[in-house]
Amino acid sequence: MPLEKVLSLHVPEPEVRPGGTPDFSNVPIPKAGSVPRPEVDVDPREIRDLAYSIIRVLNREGEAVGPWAGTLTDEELSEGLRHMMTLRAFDARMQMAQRQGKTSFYMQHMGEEAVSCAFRRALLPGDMNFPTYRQAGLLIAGGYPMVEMMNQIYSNERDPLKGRQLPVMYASKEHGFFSISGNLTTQYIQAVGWAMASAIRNDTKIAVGWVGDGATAESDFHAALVFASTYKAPVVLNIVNNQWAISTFQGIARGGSGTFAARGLGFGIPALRVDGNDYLAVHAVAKWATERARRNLGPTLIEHVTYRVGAHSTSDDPSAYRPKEESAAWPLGDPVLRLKNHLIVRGLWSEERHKQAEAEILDTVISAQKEAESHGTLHAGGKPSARDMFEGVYAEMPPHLRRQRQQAGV
Amino acid sequence: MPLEKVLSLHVPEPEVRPGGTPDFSNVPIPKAGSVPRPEVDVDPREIRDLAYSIIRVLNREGEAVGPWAGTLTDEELSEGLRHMMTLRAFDARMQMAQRQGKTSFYMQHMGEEAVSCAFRRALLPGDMNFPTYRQAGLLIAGGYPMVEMMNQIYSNERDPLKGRQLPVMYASKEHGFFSISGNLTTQYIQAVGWAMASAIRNDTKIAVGWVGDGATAESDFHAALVFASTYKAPVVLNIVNNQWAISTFQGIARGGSGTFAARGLGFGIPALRVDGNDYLAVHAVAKWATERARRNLGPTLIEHVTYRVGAHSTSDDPSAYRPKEESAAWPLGDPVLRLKNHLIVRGLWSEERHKQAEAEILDTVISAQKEAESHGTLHAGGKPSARDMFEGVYAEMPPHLRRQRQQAGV
Amino acid sequence: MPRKTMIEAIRDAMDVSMGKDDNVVVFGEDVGYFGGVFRCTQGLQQKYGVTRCFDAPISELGIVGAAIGMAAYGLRPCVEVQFADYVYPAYDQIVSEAARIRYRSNGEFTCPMVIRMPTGGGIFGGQTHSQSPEALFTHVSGLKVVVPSNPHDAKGLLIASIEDPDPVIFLEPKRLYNGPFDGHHERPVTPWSKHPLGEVPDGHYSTPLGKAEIRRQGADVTILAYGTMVYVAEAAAEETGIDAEIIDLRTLLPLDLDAIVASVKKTGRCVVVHEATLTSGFGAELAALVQQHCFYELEAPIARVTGWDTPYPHAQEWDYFPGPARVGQALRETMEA
Amino acid sequence: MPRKTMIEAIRDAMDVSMGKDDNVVVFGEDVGYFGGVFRCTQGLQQKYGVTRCFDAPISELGIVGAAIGMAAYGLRPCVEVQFADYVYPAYDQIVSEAARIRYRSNGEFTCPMVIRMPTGGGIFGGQTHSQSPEALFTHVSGLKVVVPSNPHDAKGLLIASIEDPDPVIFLEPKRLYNGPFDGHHERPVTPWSKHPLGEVPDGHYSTPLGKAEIRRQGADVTILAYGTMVYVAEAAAEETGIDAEIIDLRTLLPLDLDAIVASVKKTGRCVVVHEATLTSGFGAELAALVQQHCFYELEAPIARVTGWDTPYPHAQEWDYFPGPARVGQALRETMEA
Ligand SMILES: Cc1ncc(C[n+]2csc(CCOP(=O)(O)OP(=O)(O)O)c2C)c(N)n1
Ligand SMILES: Cc1ncc(C[n+]2csc(CCOP(=O)(O)OP(=O)(O)O)c2C)c(N)n1
Ligand SMILES: [Mg+2]
Ligand SMILES: [Mg+2]
Repeated sequence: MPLEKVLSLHVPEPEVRPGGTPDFSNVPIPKAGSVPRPEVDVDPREIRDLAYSIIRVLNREGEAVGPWAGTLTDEELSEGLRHMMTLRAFDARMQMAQRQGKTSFYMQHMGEEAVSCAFRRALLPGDMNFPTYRQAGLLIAGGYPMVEMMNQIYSNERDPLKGRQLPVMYASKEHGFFSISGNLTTQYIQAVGWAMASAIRNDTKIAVGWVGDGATAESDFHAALVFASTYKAPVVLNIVNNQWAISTFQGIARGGSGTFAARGLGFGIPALRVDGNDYLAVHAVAKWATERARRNLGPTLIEHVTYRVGAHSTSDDPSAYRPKEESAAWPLGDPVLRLKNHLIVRGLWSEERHKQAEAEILDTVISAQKEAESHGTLHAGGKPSARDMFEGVYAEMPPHLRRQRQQAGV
Repeated sequence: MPLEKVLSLHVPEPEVRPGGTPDFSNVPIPKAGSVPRPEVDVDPREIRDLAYSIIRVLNREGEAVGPWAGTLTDEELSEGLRHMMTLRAFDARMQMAQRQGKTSFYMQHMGEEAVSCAFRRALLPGDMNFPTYRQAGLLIAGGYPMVEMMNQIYSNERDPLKGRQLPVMYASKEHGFFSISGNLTTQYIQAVGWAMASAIRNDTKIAVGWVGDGATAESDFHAALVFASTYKAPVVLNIVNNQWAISTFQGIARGGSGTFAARGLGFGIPALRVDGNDYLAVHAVAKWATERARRNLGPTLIEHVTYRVGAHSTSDDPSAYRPKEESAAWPLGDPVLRLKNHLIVRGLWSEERHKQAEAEILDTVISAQKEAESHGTLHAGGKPSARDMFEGVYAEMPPHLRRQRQQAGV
Repeated sequence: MPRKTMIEAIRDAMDVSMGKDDNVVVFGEDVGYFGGVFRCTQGLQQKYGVTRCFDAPISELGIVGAAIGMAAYGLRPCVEVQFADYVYPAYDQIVSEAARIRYRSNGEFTCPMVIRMPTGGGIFGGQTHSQSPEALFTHVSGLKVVVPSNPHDAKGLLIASIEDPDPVIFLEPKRLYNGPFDGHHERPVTPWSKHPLGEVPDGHYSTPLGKAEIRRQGADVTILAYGTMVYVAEAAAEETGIDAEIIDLRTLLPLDLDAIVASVKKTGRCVVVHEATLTSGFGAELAALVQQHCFYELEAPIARVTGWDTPYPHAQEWDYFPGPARVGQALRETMEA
Repeated sequence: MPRKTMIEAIRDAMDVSMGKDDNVVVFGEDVGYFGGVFRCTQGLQQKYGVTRCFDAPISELGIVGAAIGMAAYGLRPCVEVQFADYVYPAYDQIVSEAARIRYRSNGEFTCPMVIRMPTGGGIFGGQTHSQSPEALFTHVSGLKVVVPSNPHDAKGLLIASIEDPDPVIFLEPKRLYNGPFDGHHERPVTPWSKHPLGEVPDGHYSTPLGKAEIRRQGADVTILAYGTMVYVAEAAAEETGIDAEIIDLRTLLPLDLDAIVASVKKTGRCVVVHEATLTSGFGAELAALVQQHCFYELEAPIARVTGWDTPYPHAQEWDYFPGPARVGQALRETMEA
């Protein structure tokens, strides 16, 4: 044992930093259609390799191939494309609104639209998501009114959350969208608890947890996997690996394990990796996992492999920590383009229809924005009252808060 | 998808409860010597199966067999037996002392002596353990004075911890034994941090973390694995699976994963399972893992498969939640007996020598106890002062504490 | 009326609540088959089944986090943290989540849940079985904080907490589980079976949150106490012969300020007592409120008798615990001031 | 003398400390290559290498827990929690471990470390980028709690904290990073480059922990403040024309009680201000101490002006923030009382 050898600390570094040339050649991308589709009641031990592969349906030619293909109708597919285009247009407008000072903060989805939009299609009324700030596609694809979202973003007089919450921290019970927390990962174990409750009441509803690659390092992630594994909770636990935390690349959270999906193996939880920029693949995997949950077969962990094209938030500038060209080099392409091409290849869509759809969608978004802005923006027009600030801390306002409200003269 | 099917909650239950007949036939026990010994620089991905097996050296006949045998000299082996016998005698006397009201609380190691006693042999001066309350073998086998341990247990005037800590919460920098916390698992990530520090300073010392099966559910466990995996910290992370938390069997913490060792796989950390009642096997695995750490190859996770023969603590009565006969049915036997038989088979030991050793050891323990008790016990004789209570909160006593000490009139 | 220990009363409260409402579930470390290390949940699993009362992994974060999800679903979880000293791993879920879900979602989601924990010292439990962390919760808007001092209140307050629409931190003074301990550790404790407050009505009743109770009428000085310190205060009043009015706060958040102010305006003097450490303890808030609302009636500075600002020691337990002697001393000083 | 922003001064303190002592290491979320979301560690990785300043996984528990292990080894970690609002996952490691290791091991092991966190509101950060949790640390024996209010002190206090043998919670009022914000959000803030306290000596110097500083001499009333509220207090004094003595506490634990008592005995009146919520905020401890030590000199009740007892709202930020108008109002009432 060579004792004289001294130790040294290993600090993971991304392949490239600003100035360097992006290179994802080290990211192994299996051919579309190459990963088998097991039965949903498979023994988790038999599918460990799925945690190290990537399930893909759309190939380079834009065709849907392999055992995971064919879970969506033509109508559903073109609607899916509209959802993603809508989310992208929505993001663009709200980014701009923030730059114009109409609100304090915004977080967009550029490049990740397929993940939440496609997953939403596998859910049923009554199911509950425990999302992060980057799954607004669950609302868009679920038909939640865009105006409501904007009212929240603007903290205006119609804000369903009364101006109490940071922009994009939506909450809607009816739309199966749990109140977003600014504290990372807390929702993950809550999703498991909600699913346990559904099982305790012999209900049929399932829960869906969401977390980012960086946030898997938080403790709540462990609690979620422990409880899900022990009580076989009917929950789908999603990890959206968009390659970056804020300035921190995924290697810092992932460490020596090949993938984030692999985290599930130590708990006997089936773990699947999916091409997160492939609308069809995300939906197919979501269907598989939600069916497992509904059939009381227990939890599933899904790693969505995607890329955060934009800044982390409007407070962030990625050019400080990664090459501008990196997103262009990302090997899994753009989810909107890929679905668009698939529909064109299938003869269900065309460049003209696309332009037309883009225009229509922009109109809808803009008119929603106009309506929202007619109710005020963060610093102008109608706003929630100071009274609203004192309400809702408890079901009934206790004496000390009533005293304080009086003191505030509202 | 049969939607009418309703969900139900799965709550793991042990095979038997009081009244039932213990049955460990479902616990697969590989033959001694059957598990291969990889090189310490092996690619973790190639040894995943070691997380689902059990490394064993001593066979039924008491012979040391297989690739993991032969890491200890004859002298070391008989010394090891003495260590375990000493720990067992020490426990017996302190249990009795607690029943006699000489202290408030005690925790014994019955059945688990091999784990900490054998592991200690693989460590070098300067290495640091971050133990739980059930690794006193690290001190006994490390030559820490029993009298000091007893002074702490009695909270007497010579208590090295000045009466501030609950019995058995020892601390000794010189003996590489970090201050035990009453809060489970906090030490696990601290061990990783200590190891990172050693690596940062290009030192040669390594850290060793300890946790019980039940406590792996705590958040700190996750943090430890994340940091160890990311920074390739020179640390050995031990899980002592003695089958029980307090009244809770290991299935509640382990859930759907086959083993606790498997938790390491999701982090790319080599994970080994070892027969925790086999002194030779524990030492061999400890050597393997510590060498990996010293060669800067990173962390290792070890699950020690053993059984908690006694009560959780002097506040606990196991007959309320598990059959009395369960420990007798435990398939891995008694660590002291097994090493004793091995030495006898090897012609290095005999029943006579054993009786004689037992007597000698009992004498040493009793005389240490006499000396300790001459310095007081919890409710009688010399005790730490009330002044000691105010000291050491900070390096320098701040004004408010000085005021309070004066108020207390001490 | 039947007499019960505080443990039996607490168990009874959960039993009654589980019988009344299928949405009430109970879980925590060792609470299922075994019935809890203090036996507070004994028999509930047998009676209501393993899906209504079960053992949890050793993760306070997980226990509280899962309970929050269950509450959002519509259940009313009543979870146990084995000792208040072990609540910190769950602190983020309590402070950032449970306490704020109603507010941040404007009522779309709520968090009706109870977190029970044994609190306080006096059992030679050392620094990890003796803490009184109530002030770490009274600073958190959105929580309610309850500390019963006897079996009757324990049952009524726990039922009220389980039925409350918001998250409640329910601290059970473990030294009171079997009898009204007054700090005289050298004497045997009279069991609850011999104490009037050990009388616990059968069936459902609830004791309102936010209402204090006067345990001893008095004219000279007001003692603000809760939990074990109520009996220490009684002993100190007896032994000093000072005619103290002793208020058992019962709920710290929301606080029954009216009862406090009325009493101090009457007596003109105030002593605040608790086991927790002094600095930023709940006594600080009480003193700040009393001086604000009773400034012109106060004839002496408000005194605080508390645990010292050190971790809770093992051997020096009785030097640390604010017993009758220290409280009596403060009463005398306050009367002479 | 060179003028620096508070960010530059904090960076300078770490730079000087790392240059002076190889045992000082800096890590946290986004603090390595990027230099921190507020840029406080910018350039340190380039200067001292990736093993002295590096990015950590998003685990506050892991960051603090690992730092405790490093401190036990002999390093002096100075870690960053990205926002004070995110410290709760690390709360157990701070309260149960860092704060007690010296005590429980009788000095066998110690925990010299600093946990830096941006604190306070005023940036429309909503409930998870605006909190002021200082009182959750002042209740914990074994910790020190520091809140600088200007670049000069920030550097001196951070160097003193890094050199301190015990764990220090170092709260950086983020609204002061670029200038002395006085609560007048409608006006531009004067940058530190135009403020005398923006003068930061080069190289090594340290500002002692536990010592308050009088920011404004006055005869009528004492204002106890720290962090951003120091400038709000100054504005309120200006605008009301009340001759207030403003004490910048700088260190909350241990507290400079002598300075406080001396001032209140002189003025006979006291107003306590902080951004944190009222109930069990640090103002409660200050009020409790002042009434105890200055009872016979006090001519009016001690007033507390603080954030309201609600989560920190987004849109209503300026209704929530205790600005000059509210502080001025309290000053007038205290003078008239
Ligand atoms: C407990 C906690 N710590 C830190 C933060 C600050 N923070 C907000 S988002 C973020 C990065 C999260 O990255 P990831 O999980 O990959 O999600 P993504 O933004 O990429 O979708 C950080 C560090 C926080 N919000 N909560
Ligand atoms: C944070 C925390 N939660 C709960 C406890 C109470 N407790 C002490 S030991 C124990 C069981 C631990 O079981 P295990 O980890 O298997 O260790 P073993 O006692 O079997 O060696 C529990 C629940 C604690 N000490 N700390
Ligand atoms: Mg990410
Ligand atoms: Mg165990």
